[in-house]
Amino acid sequence: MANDTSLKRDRSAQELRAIIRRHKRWDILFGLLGLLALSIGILTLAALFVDMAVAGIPRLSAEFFTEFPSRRASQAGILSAWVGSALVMAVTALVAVPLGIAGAVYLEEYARKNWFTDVIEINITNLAGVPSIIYGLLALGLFVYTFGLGQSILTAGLTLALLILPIVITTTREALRSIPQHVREAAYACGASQWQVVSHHLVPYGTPGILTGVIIGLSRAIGETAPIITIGALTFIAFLPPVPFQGEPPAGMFDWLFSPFTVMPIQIFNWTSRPDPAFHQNAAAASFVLVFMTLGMNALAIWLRYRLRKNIKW
Amino acid sequence: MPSRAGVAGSTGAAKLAEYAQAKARRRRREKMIEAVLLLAACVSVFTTVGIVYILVKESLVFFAQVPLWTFLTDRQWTPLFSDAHFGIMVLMSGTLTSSAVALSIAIPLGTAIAIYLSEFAGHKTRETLKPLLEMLSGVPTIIYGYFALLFVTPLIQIIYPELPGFNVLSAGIVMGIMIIPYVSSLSEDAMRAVPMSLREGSYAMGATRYQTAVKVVVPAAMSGIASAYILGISRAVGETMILAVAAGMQPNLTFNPLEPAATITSYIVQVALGDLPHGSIGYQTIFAAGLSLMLLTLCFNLGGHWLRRRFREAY
Amino acid sequence: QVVKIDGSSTVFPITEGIAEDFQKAKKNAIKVTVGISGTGGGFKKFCRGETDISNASRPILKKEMEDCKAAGIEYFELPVAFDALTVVTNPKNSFLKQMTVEELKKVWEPAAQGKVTRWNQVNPAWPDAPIKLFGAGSDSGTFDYFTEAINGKSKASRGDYTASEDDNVLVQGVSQDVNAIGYFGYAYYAENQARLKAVAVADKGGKPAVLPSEQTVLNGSYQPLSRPIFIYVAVKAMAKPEVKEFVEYYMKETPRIAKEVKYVPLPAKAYSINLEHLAKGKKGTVFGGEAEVGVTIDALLAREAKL
Amino acid sequence: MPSTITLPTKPPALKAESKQLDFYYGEFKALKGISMPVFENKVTALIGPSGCGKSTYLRCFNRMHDLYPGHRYDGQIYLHPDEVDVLDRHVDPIEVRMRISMVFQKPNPFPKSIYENVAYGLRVRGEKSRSYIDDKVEAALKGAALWNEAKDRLDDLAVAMSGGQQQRLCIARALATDPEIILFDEPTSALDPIATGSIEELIGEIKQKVTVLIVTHNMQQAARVSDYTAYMYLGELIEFGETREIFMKPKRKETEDYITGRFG
Amino acid sequence: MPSTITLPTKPPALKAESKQLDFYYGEFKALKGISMPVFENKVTALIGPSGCGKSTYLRCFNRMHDLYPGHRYDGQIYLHPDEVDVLDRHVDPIEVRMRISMVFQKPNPFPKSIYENVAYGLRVRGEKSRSYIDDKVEAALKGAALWNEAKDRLDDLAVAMSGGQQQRLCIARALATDPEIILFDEPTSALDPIATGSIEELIGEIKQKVTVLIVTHNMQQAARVSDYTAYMYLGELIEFGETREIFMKPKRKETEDYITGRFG
Ligand SMILES: Nc1ncnc2c1ncn2[C@@H]1O[C@H](COP(=O)(O)OP(=O)(O)OP(=O)(O)O)[C@@H](O)[C@H]1O
Ligand SMILES: Nc1ncnc2c1ncn2[C@@H]1O[C@H](COP(=O)(O)OP(=O)(O)OP(=O)(O)O)[C@@H](O)[C@H]1O
Ligand SMILES: [Mg+2]
Ligand SMILES: [Mg+2]
Ligand SMILES: O=P([O-])([O-])[O-]
Repeated sequence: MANDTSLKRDRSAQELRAIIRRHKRWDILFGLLGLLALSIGILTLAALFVDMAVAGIPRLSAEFFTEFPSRRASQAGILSAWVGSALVMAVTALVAVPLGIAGAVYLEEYARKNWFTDVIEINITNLAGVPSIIYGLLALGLFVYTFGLGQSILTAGLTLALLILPIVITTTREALRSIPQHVREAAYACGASQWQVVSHHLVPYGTPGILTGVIIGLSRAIGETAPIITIGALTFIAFLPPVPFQGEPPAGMFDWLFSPFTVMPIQIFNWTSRPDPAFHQNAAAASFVLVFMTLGMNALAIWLRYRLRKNIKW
Repeated sequence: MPSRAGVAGSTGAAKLAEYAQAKARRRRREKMIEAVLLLAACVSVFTTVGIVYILVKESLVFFAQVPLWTFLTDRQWTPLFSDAHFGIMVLMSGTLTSSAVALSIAIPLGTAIAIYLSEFAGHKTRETLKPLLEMLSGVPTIIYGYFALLFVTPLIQIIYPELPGFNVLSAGIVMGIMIIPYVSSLSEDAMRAVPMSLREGSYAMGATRYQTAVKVVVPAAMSGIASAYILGISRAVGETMILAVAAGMQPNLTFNPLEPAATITSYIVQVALGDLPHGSIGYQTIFAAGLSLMLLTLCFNLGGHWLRRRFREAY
Repeated sequence: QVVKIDGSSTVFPITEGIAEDFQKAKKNAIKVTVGISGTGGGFKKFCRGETDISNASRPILKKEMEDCKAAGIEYFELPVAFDALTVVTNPKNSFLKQMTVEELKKVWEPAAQGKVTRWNQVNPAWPDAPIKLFGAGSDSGTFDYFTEAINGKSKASRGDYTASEDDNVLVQGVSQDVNAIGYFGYAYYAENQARLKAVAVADKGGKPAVLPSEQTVLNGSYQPLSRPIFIYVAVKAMAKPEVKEFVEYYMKETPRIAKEVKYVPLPAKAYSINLEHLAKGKKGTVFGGEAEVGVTIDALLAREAKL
Repeated sequence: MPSTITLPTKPPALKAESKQLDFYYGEFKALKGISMPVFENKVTALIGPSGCGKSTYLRCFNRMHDLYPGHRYDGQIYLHPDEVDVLDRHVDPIEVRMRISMVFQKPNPFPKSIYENVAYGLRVRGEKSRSYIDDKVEAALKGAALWNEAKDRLDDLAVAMSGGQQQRLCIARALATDPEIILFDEPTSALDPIATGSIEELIGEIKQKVTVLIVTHNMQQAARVSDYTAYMYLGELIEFGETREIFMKPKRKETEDYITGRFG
Repeated sequence: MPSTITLPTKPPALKAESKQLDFYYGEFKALKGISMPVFENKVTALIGPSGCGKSTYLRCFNRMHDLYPGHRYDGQIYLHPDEVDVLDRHVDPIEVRMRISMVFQKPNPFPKSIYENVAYGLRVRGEKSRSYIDDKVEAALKGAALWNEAKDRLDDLAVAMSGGQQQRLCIARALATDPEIILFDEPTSALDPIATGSIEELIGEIKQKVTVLIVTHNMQQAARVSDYTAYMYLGELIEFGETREIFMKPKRKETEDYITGRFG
């Protein structure tokens, strides 16, 4: 073999360069492939956006946001839909965020490794993959009928909260995991209790990641159609939920939670299924608004993450 | 604060007295907090129990009338026709075909993007493109449905005119594009998590970027990438509105993506929106179908869990 | 003060129109909500006492009557308009101008599944081209009615066609394919006349082929594909002044609204009979829990009068 | 190294002592029966080759190992004068950590303001009075020779400081709660020589008030800062004694080999 | 330290040399005009306090800094006998890395089998012949004194090995491609003394075939394994010379202070 070895060595200078060149071609090829794949995604997004913009922007006006739905396409607006979406999102966030963070903290910081935490873990990954429509079936049976919450903002908010809970938990765990162990050790060494470590350090430092997860979850929830259809959101509703503090303080406060409502995707769905093509334009405009809302939320997430990360270095 | 100063300066024994008092309170509080947190973690379990309970309860009524064997082997799905057939295989075929199309788009593209972003692109490119791409998963799926029907199908028909207006192919492609960020973001995170020292090791041997990415980084991140794939599969299998709008809702026992088909999810949403009297056997089919879907995703997820165990990151 | 309405998607446009105008007329003092959960879904809620009014594109069925009875819910049945199921093809289709019910049956009957796949199998005069089928989703009122009217049995249909709850999707499908045939509510045809062509339908017994239109529905010649649509009002709810007011408004304004949303309103007499029933407390259905086809306006009025 | 050697007239008071301390990382026995005294207001250095168990031993004193499952102690560490056994299952580790502070190898300030970093130990103890905390923070920063540099930027983020400053901040954080013992785990190994010098000086000063236990892989450092030195090897305590004894005339051959650099 | 000192009859051949090498991490100048020879088939040790630039200098030899944006070289590193300037923009870093291997501080085997780890360099070179690779892997494992332990488990995952074995595997990986120089960056600092000993022994053996450049923070190690030693401080080369010269009679005061442990 000694011969062979020296042989290989001999050819090195020139041949090696040729080999390197050949391998580098793969680099370029693969770089292009990646760019291509990326551009397919981005172009689709752009096509979607332009498509909706072209169809929808002419319909966008102040009235579009302040009018209730109507059988006349040119007078129909999305007031009840966007208010409904906003309120449902508020409930979703208020439920999913604390629950998700608490669950993630438990799993990441408290739970001992045993079959039970294993079950919770598998369960969460599994829930992340459960089709949203099945959450709708659950909500119908549980919230609407068993708890008697009706087809209310509360029901929808709770349903979507359950839907995004796995997302919030997973991203929060990720965020907690990325906090270096030495931070925990430093805090414990100061005599902090476990809860103090969690509440003084881990949650605050994990906030950028947690926020991202929450917003990704919310932007998924805001576009969900199927479960809301199943619990029976209304399609025509020409009034807004009661304003809190209107009635007697304790009683009137939460009336809005039990109010009937509609949301953006339902409005879009309804408009697209109308025979009159003028409604399809409305649907495009509403879709545009909805996508813009999600984009806005994502942009907010990026900005917040950037802002908050600046203050957290290890 | 003389008393405090006194404590601060006093001996350990005196301090201990103060600590002991606080200790009991602290212990109780810590225990309570842990219990609350545990409860929160269990919400997910309750959710699953709730889902399973509801699905099984209604499905039991269904299976009292339709034998399980028929359900699994019948080759037709016409539960609402007078001549009712309950062959879940038909819907399964639609679900699997559409998922296969979607995944054959999402997995290669998503992986390529992940590798590109993690190993080839600069920091700036990554930080701008990744969130942009993630927006793909934020677009409401119903919008994708119409996009598939009104944009993608006509586009494919230019190349292949025989393609029917409703088909699994374009729905699957759009679904695949929607799923790309699920695959790419999580895979990229997994690749980012591979320590720099491994990459340095590879580069130090004279490897190119491509070689480092494919031979070292990807294998090292395999468990994370596998989870990304599993999530992608779950999303594909559970996607509803795109298929309801663009795939034609035609219960065909076929694995040909060029034909229209119905999937489990599109069937459920169809019935949920429809005219069926509740409590009828037709209505219960959606729970039986939902249960099948749940079991299908469970299989994938358990498979994924096992895979992750197998390929635990070992760096 | 909220009037809660849910149910059929077919009836929705009319009820929505009424609700909109009613709220405006009342200066929003009375609130009205309208949902879509299908005729069946609507009855489910209705029979649980969750809604005041249920939209229905078919008469209430036995099962639903039992449910309502069990919950002690009584109701008024008020026909509000006629819908004409329309058979459509692609405008470029040159050979399909009219079809008989028998021909339609040949295309749509369960036995045709996988066998009748080319136009010349239905009628040798037609070309040897593939048939592309588009129809209502199998859990819609439209599907039930069409199968009953054409195939003679409710829910009896071939299964190998493109089904959708969303009729625009069907419009899209038919308008893209020269060899397509489909059926859905008249409104979708009326709004898309540029992209679709209606097929004249000849009823059994050698009757002449008739195109759907307001006239042919009103004079009863477009058969068997015209069908009445209804609202059901809970008796208990009628005790509430706002519901009463709303239903009265409904009966008064329907002719106008129905036309606007491309349905065929009933003759004025029908609405006055409805009001009379309400006033006299004539409860229940005239259909006995069975789906029927070919009920003309006259026949319907006659039955209602007898209640 | 001190040039004049003064023998102590009487032995210093005992602050803590470990008795037959074994420690296990799961199956692996990392410490083997370590018995060793820690004298009050003295600096005790732990030296030995990498992996010999110095850090493991140090971290027993404040029960840091409790944070990880599968870690197991066997033996006692008594804290004097009240003779609490730190490792006793019934002793709350939090209580132990309130009495024994720690400074780590890599400076690890919290990503909070300088002020909040130092005040943290007090906050954890439920301290609310702002003026009291102010005083303590100032005293601690002075004690860590950081007051002059930090007093005008107490609200700045701690992570914006240089490595040496960060480490002194960590010392201030440890000092702020008047601990009885401070544990140092290679506190200068991530620092440049100048920062190292200032930390060493600091240790010399704080031992007036607290007892210090320091791990170092730098024998010169041990010689410079400590009063007592323990030499460990493969989980065992090979030799313990006054620093100048250990460095001048070690009793054991292994110690000598290590100190003269023949191995390690 | 060697007890008998033999003066070299003639100076050894030059394998590489750096000329006026500056290096910048963005704005920060980490190396300041380093000029230094590296002799063929000798072990050259780089010592100096933490942060003085040892690793930075070492990583210039295989252009490792190219992986990170904002890192900049200024100056030359010539490789003899062909006098290629490693840092030349037109020289492909991959080619450089094929000639100069590296072993890192923390063992970093790939998550592959033992065999594939060692074969990696050959595969990267486009080597296909199985028998040739087999031979090379065996030779490299033997060269890294790992053959006996590994020969029956070549298909096992490398990460299942102990730290010391992993590091020897990394050395085998570096040896397998017959590099001209191997760079070691504190190769034993993550290992226990026994593993350290075997690595040191190994370095003594492989220098028969390759030139070795090693960074260590352990002066005893430098003294034990190296033929030449460079003492760096704050990015500058303070002194370079034969190891025993540096340790016995350093020319510069700074070197002496560091070596005798007066600081660092
Ligand atoms: N978490 C752990 N799990 C298992 N073994 C461990 C763990 N931490 C340390 N060890 C092992 O315990 C032994 C003692 O480790 P320790 O960190 O105490 O050494 P050390 O003397 O502090 O060394 P160094 O100078 O490198 O810090 C070593 O063999 C190490 O490999
Ligand atoms: N990526 C980087 N960016 C900016 N500065 C760096 C970077 N890496 C190292 N430095 C700085 O460059 C200087 C030299 O670092 P280097 O790692 O070469 O030191 P070293 O002598 O190897 O130290 P050690 O013994 O701790 O490894 C140090 O001041 C360090 O802070
Ligand atoms: Mg240590
Ligand atoms: Mg270094
Ligand atoms: O919604 P429908 O009951 O009219 O089909």
